[in-house]
Amino acid sequence: MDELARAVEAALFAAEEPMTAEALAAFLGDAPVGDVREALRSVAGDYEKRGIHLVERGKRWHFETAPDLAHLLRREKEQVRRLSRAATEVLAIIAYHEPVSRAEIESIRGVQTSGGTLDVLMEAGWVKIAGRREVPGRPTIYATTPEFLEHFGLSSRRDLPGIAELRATGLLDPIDEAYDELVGADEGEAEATVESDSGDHA
Amino acid sequence: MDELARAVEAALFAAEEPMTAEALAAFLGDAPVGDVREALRSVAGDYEKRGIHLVERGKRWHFETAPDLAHLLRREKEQVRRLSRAATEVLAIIAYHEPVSRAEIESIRGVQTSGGTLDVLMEAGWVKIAGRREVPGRPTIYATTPEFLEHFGLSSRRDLPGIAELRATGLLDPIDEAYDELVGADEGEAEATVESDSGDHA
Amino acid sequence: MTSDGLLFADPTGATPDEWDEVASEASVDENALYLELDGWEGPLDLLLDLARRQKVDLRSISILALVDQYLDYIDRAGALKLELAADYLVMAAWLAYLKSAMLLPKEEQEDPSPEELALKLQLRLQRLGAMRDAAARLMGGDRIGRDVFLRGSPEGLEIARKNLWQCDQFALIEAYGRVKARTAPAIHMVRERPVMTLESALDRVSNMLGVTLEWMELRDFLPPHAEPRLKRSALASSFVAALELARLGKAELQQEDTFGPLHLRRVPA
Repeated sequence: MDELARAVEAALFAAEEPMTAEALAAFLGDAPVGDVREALRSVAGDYEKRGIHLVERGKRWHFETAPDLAHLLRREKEQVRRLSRAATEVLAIIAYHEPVSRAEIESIRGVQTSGGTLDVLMEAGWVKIAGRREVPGRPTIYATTPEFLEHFGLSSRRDLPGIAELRATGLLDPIDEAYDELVGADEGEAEATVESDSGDHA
Repeated sequence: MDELARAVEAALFAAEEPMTAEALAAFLGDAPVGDVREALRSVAGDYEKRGIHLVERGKRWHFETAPDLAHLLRREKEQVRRLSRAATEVLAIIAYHEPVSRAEIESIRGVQTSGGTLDVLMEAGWVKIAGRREVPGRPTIYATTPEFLEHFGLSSRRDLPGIAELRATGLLDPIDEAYDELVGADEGEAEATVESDSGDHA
Repeated sequence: MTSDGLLFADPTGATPDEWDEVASEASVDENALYLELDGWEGPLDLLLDLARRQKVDLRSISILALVDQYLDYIDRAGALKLELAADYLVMAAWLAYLKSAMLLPKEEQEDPSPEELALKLQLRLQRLGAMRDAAARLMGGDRIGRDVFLRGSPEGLEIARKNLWQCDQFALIEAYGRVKARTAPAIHMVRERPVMTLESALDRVSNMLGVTLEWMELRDFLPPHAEPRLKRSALASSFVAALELARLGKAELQQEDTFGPLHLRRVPA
């Protein structure tokens, strides 16, 4: 086992927060980032079958216990916050649509979202304000954080369950766009789904 | 890697305190203590050459980073910093007048000296506390160190130029020149400017 | 549409997953229905669940049948004298309108057409359904603190900063020179200079004011051929003298604009 790999392993093991390859390289006396990345991958490989895994979440690396051992460790350490159903949905909408405004979240859910729900998600550190949308009213927009990826065991947003299919089937597009496409693209099919015919679609 | 070893590894990793083999056995659903001990030894063997070690201290087991990597986990970064103007003045006063108390330094400088300035000089290793003056209040007195002479390339304090030499080298000139200029040059305007702070001319 | 969540569940504490049983035709225990303010939210939610109970793809769902079910549900709930949130009724009214529009002959339809509204409703239900599935899958992942655990007590990484102070001999000696120069005794000299005292200004101004009742500019009171430095002093003293006379009620002051000429005249006794 080479020295850089040992150093990377020890540093991540002792670290209180997940670290990027860049932060590790800087910490380890400006080691080349490429070498650090290689060391990370090699160490992660060593741990693949062990009780501890080295994982990458949103470009940051950390050690965690193997998921299949959850039943052994869970008893004493159930510390995960129970999210209300509303908070769960809002979180999913932000993750799959980010950056997204509160009005957009509400339009998908069909109900007003209480400010408390967003507060809970921000307090948990999973959602952050990502600026304002440059449209009239300049609404605040929200996005997920690296901690969100960490907590839910996702390497990146591409790992969100089913996001590729949702995108491919247009289910992440705004309704008006989807509607125009549906009506413009294939009138026949659109009619079939709504039971009666109309030529009035503008 | 057998399941008990994986479980032992994960449990110790997630534990907040070192655990005995007995405690581990109980935690892992009453596994035979002998098996747990064996698993501990086998896991410890796996880590022998890695950046993390599994060690037993007083019958309790825990993970720690490899001792030879300790220097990596508590790194010292040296930062080159220039001494501030105030600190340089205080240092010069100590060098010329040592041993000297803070009150004396202030009376020579004509301004108050913050405690931080003396701390900086002591951190740099150039100034040390040289006892107390046997006067009422017993103030702390300060003196320079051998490192001071070394850093400034002086073989002894006698190498410091005296007042006469300072004047000869022009280091005391500015105020005299400024004064002559003010008095001689412009009788009409002199009254307006002669009172301004002459310290700025140095 | 509504700011408060609504939960229709049975009093034994049914979870949202048991909703089907509560609302489905077969197993409704009507007396068990009640409202609770958490978990379940607006009408879109309810519509989505009704749609799902048809066990068909949302894309081929019959909006008409869905509307019927919703209205039926609200009817029954109304019969139970439930205090339904206004939004449920707003949605019910809207759906009733949509239903009637869909049943009308085409030529009497308005814009936007009921088909358009129905299709958009369907698209919304699909999107909400997709997000609800995604949320469930997200929550089912390996979550830290539930499925995977971080190190119990990490030592932490520490970077101790150490300052390496720099200074050179010249800077040191120069600093001492600076201190010495700064604290060397300074000699202040005040030379004699021509001044007009306040007393003389007061005499002069009040005497000159006595001659006329006209407004006079302050500058007219100054000695005409004085050297510049005496003039400055005289101006200052005369100004103060003018203020003093005004205070005593012997003169009036007037200034048209800021920094403009200052005028004064005598106040007749």
